[in-house]
Amino acid sequence: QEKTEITITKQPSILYLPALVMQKQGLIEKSAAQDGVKNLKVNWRSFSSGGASTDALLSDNVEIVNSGLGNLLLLWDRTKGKVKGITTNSALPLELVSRDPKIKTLKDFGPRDKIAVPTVRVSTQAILLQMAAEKEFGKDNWSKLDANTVQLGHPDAAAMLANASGEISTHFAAPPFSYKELKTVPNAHVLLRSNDIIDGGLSQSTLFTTTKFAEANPKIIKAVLAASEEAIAFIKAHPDQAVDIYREISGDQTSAAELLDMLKQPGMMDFQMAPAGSMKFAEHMSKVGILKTKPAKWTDYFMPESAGLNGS
Amino acid sequence: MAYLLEVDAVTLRYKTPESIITATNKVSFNVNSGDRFVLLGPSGCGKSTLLKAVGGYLAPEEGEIRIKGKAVRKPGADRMMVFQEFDQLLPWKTVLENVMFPLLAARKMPRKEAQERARAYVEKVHLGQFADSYTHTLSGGMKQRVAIARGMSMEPDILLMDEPFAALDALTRRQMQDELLQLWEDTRFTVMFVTHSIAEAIRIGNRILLLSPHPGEVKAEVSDVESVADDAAAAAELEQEIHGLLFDPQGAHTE
Amino acid sequence: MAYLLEVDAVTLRYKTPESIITATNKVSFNVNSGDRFVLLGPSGCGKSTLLKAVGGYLAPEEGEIRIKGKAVRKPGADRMMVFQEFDQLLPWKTVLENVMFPLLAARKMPRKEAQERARAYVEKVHLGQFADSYTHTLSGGMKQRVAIARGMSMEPDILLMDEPFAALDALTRRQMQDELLQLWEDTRFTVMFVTHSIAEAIRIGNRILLLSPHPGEVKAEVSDVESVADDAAAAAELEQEIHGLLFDPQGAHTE
Amino acid sequence: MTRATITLKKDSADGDSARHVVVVRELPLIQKLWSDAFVRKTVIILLLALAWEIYGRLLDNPLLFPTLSDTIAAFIDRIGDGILVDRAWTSIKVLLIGYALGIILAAVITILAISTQIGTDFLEVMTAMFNPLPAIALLPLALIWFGLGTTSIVFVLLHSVVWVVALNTQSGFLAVSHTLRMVGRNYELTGLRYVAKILIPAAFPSILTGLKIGWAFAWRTLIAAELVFGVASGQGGLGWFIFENRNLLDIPAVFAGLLTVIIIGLIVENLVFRLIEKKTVRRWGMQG
Amino acid sequence: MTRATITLKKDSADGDSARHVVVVRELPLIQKLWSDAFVRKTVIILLLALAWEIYGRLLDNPLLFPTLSDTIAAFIDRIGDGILVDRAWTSIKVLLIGYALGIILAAVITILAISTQIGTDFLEVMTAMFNPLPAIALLPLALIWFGLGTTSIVFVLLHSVVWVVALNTQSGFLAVSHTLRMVGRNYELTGLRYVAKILIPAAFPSILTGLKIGWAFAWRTLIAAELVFGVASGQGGLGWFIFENRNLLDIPAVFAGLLTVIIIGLIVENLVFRLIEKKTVRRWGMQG
Ligand SMILES: Nc1ncnc2c1ncn2[C@@H]1O[C@H](COP(=O)(O)OP(=O)(O)OP(=O)(O)O)[C@@H](O)[C@H]1O
Ligand SMILES: Nc1ncnc2c1ncn2[C@@H]1O[C@H](COP(=O)(O)OP(=O)(O)OP(=O)(O)O)[C@@H](O)[C@H]1O
Ligand SMILES: [Mg+2]
Ligand SMILES: [Mg+2]
Repeated sequence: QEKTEITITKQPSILYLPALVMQKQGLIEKSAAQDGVKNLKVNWRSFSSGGASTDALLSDNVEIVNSGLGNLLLLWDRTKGKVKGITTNSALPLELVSRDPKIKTLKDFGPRDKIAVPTVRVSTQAILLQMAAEKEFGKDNWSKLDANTVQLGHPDAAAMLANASGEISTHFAAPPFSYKELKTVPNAHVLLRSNDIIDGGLSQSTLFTTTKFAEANPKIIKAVLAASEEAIAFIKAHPDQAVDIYREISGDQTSAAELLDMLKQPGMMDFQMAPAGSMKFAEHMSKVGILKTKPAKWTDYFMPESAGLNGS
Repeated sequence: MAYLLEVDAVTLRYKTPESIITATNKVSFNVNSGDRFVLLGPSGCGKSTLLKAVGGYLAPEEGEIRIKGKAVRKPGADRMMVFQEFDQLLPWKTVLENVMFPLLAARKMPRKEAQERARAYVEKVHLGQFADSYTHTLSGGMKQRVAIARGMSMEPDILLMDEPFAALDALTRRQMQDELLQLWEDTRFTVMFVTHSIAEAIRIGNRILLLSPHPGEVKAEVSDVESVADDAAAAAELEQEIHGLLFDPQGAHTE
Repeated sequence: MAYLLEVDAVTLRYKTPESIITATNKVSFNVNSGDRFVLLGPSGCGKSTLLKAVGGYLAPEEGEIRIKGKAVRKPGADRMMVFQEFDQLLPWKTVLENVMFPLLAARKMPRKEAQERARAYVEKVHLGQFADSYTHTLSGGMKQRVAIARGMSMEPDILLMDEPFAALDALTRRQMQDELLQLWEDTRFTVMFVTHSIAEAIRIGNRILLLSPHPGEVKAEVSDVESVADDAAAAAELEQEIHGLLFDPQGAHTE
Repeated sequence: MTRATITLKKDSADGDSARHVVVVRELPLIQKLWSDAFVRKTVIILLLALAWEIYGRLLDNPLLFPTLSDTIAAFIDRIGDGILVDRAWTSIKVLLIGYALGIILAAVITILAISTQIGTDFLEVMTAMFNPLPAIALLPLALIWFGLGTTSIVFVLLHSVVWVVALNTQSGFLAVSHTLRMVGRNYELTGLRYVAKILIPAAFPSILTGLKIGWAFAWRTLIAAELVFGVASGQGGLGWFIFENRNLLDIPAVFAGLLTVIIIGLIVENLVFRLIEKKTVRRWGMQG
Repeated sequence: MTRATITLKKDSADGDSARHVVVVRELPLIQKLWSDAFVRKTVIILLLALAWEIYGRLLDNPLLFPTLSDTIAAFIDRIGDGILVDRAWTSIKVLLIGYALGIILAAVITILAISTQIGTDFLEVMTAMFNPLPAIALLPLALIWFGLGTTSIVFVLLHSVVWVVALNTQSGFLAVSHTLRMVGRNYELTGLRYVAKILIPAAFPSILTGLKIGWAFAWRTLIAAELVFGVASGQGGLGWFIFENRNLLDIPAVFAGLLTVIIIGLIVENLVFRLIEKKTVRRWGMQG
């Protein structure tokens, strides 16, 4: 007996655009109905952070979480495999933006140059920075830039960057903040993009749930997969309509033209279901001790239903 | 054993972090129903404490206090108390409401009846004009009169009054004494009364208990006081005698 | 004009949200340096209010109060006040500290000297035994005695006392009166004194101001009171006379 | 001579007629206005507003701290499209529930505390333990017990209201004078009647302070809690509104949200609490 | 017969010797233990601990709500490697600074409020406006003025302490009896001396309550603020410790952090505040 009502978390950001399309167009409901689950009701619930979504999942208040890849890995590790991914649906680039003209590469950071990341040590941005440092300074120096990081939410970091006299000159930003910073802050330039660190980019928006739920509700899992595919196809085919959906649901007042322009930037249309760069990411996480068990392959932490994706 | 109130070798003590203070030491006396019993003694000798113990606010360290043969354990509306302090009125109630309050709370009479009765007693203490004033706008003497009206309006079995008239001028005091005696004539309740004025004790009481200074012990008891009531000369003589007993060193037997 | 204190057609009013209460109406009198000036009048006639106005706590609605020719604007340590209320002691200080407090705060004498003087006055009011007690452990009369000691120990130019002896028994009262008179002999300060007892007024005062009931107006003034001090019969006669003036309807001129 | 002189005074015999002549001293207009609390407060608020505007302009960093005029523009805009009113209303509803429940719970705890020794100890232990705990500590329990709905937020609000109100109420109760307590017990008031008829009115100034602080902290907590519990489509409160607009870098809208909180605070303080104060403690002479 | 009867009583003439015989009624041991607040509180705490353990086991959801034993294991572990002590110490240092500054500022504001009309209005307007504002509202200003770091946290702490303490102090001041005020003014105490020698001791119960609540809210705010302002890695306080471990889903460590807060709360309440209370308001008979 499959559930007839589920709740999925979402976060208000362009990274999660496919979910917004699924919500707007009722794609999960549609796919489930085709599969014989009639009258499936899908609630979408916004959370301010991945941590809050995780708690909601653990307390059985939501069925599926749409959050970052790092969150999935951590939860998979801590629950000893009882939480697994269904699919990812975006791999947009994260960009290290600096407004300090003196800083052109990672080597140029002095001890006083601060880099804003959403959460020090554990956020995707912080880990990417470590991986980049490892590449740049050698295997044992992956934590070399940790001392430069400070924790600041994206909006605050963006505001600080705009403040020419502020102490933050560099921000590891996600879209749309990186886009806005590059457009408005004098001297803003990209030092590094996630695709430079992990070849082929790194998945952002990931849908995951408990294996218990997945086993009891295989049709819903399938429906989610099908809906993701359809949503991504829709975005690629009709970016203008997708942007309208984003503006409507998120309440973002940015003009459609500007948003479309943002989507035209390199890598910004990388909405894809196949997990990208997840194993490299997971390996680093286990190396620095965040993950206690090291996955052998990406399918360890994704559902069997997703094994057909061309992941990495 | 028809005593209404028996105070039996009662010792009352206060414990403070610094020390233990004995307020009264083995005080014994009995009050009959209908007595107007006056406690007389120097400042600090334990009169208020004794009254509070009878009121049930303070448990004796030794001895026992019994009312109608039953030990006093807690306060009750059968013993209405008029305190010495000015802050015994409820500041959130007007004069009239203050007087009505126990009538409604403890005697549980209908509101209308309580109001009528309260107004009558407020008039008796000459505060009709201030019936609707809040108590913080009253003078010291006016506050005490409200408390007196409140105590009397309950027409309780036992009325315990702690220097109720101390803040009143001679005339008002006289009038209040008359009201009290009139009420006693009407309802024959029992009253225990603390005062500093020997003349007042003679005027009001039929029995007077004299206490020695700190810690209070019974020094003497005067009974049949009403026999001098109509005889000014005898009253003056008795006043002298009591004064001597209370205050002259040779009259005191413990020093 | 050599008057120490001039009260010139002073009207005092309280404003409450409900109404305006006139406490005294156009009261005038003068006090000479060294006077022992007594205010006498029925409860609620505005004696405390008048004293507070002289103390500088209350501005007259009409008229003016002047000390040494200068209008009173605010309270000052030249006019020590002994209030009618029991809560005038500082509960966070012991008896001795309470008496020392104004000596240190307003007279600014060295601590040691203040302590000595305070102890002497605490002894004078018979509270030596309780010098280190906190005030909440005192009886009503004992609290008032601490306040009296505090007021007298300041040995101020003007001492304003509001029924200071009302809570005291006859003997203690007598002793306190003697202390006050003795202090006056020694330092010849000026004292303004509210009392309800006509006998006390005659004993203490050299001049007595009689006030009519609410709102207070000056009814009469008695001067040369000390002339009857040593003559019990004359004192009793004066007492009768004042009683008549105050309370007999025909003696009152406004009703 | 053993004769005192008695002088009768006649000079005020004009009696009643003169008694009621109240000389009202006319104050100059400015002073009269100034003596009105409402006017003074308005001036203070205007000065603060001016300071905001000037500082905002000088700072010239609209992403961090917008000017008042921008904020007001956003405010009017969002009031116009109904969103702000909607969000504020959503928050206020939850807030009132949590606040009311908090007060009730505080009352229960305080009554237990005042009537039994173990109750006192319980209150003391609980406030010492739980009051310093951030809401984050309660979230897991709230999620397990009440899920994601309003109930959870109410639960967290409870936590921020109850200890404050209980502590202030208890300290007020403890400070009630011995005499008043004795008066209450004299009339055989016990239990709830004693609390309701003696302790609460006598401790009212303290209770009122507790209520004011509880109100303020309920707001603070609500705004933080709304972020954690998230929202189902389009129904968030002011906290979510602020968060959302921050994410969109629409900072004037963020400050419009905060301005709404400020305005509600001013209204509640000056209408509700002030009125209560005027009708109670001021009237009873319990407040200088 | 116009003669009253006078009966002299001799029966208590044994005098002084008898006066000081104090009959101490021996209580049974259990009752004696129970009458000790410390014992009673310990029992309450143990019961709460037991409830936690049992509920934690029943719930069996260690990623949301660990058992007490897991928490204690984590606690001991983190105490052992020195991290928890370190983090707690960092927090306490910041907390004490913020708390102290908050109290000083509250004192200044309250003194202004009590001595001038405009000061009163100012305090009322400010508390009504700022007290309900969440710390998030101060963040931009803190960032601009103080940047990232301890100073900003102290600034936010100030905000959570100052209004609470000021409100309680002011309401305490307002409730000081007229007589005591008059006494103070009689001795020509004015300004600060008046406040220090009359108002503060007379309003001490209220002030103490304000200090208690302020302390608790300072903790709450500190923990929240450390999350927002973060830290340059590795130097955070307890809030950071909790946040970090939450991010790592090391929930027993999170609760170990919260347990530390609880323990500190209990210590401060029972040692510091209790002692102050005992030496002041209890001793002075200002608290029932
Ligand atoms: N709350 C208390 N704590 C400790 N000691 C107290 C307390 N109340 C009174 N005492 C002490 O008990 C003794 C008797 O006090 P009590 O009030 O009974 O005297 P009293 O006879 O009424 O005096 P007064 O005529 O002055 O009112 C005094 O020595 C006083 O110091
Ligand atoms: N704070 C106040 N607010 C309003 N009215 C007041 C206030 N204090 C006193 N009054 C009124 O002023 C009048 C005079 O009061 P006052 O205290 O001066 O009387 P008093 O002569 O001292 O009386 P008593 O002998 O009873 O102490 C009374 O009618 C009283 O109701
Ligand atoms: Mg007494
Ligand atoms: Mg008076």
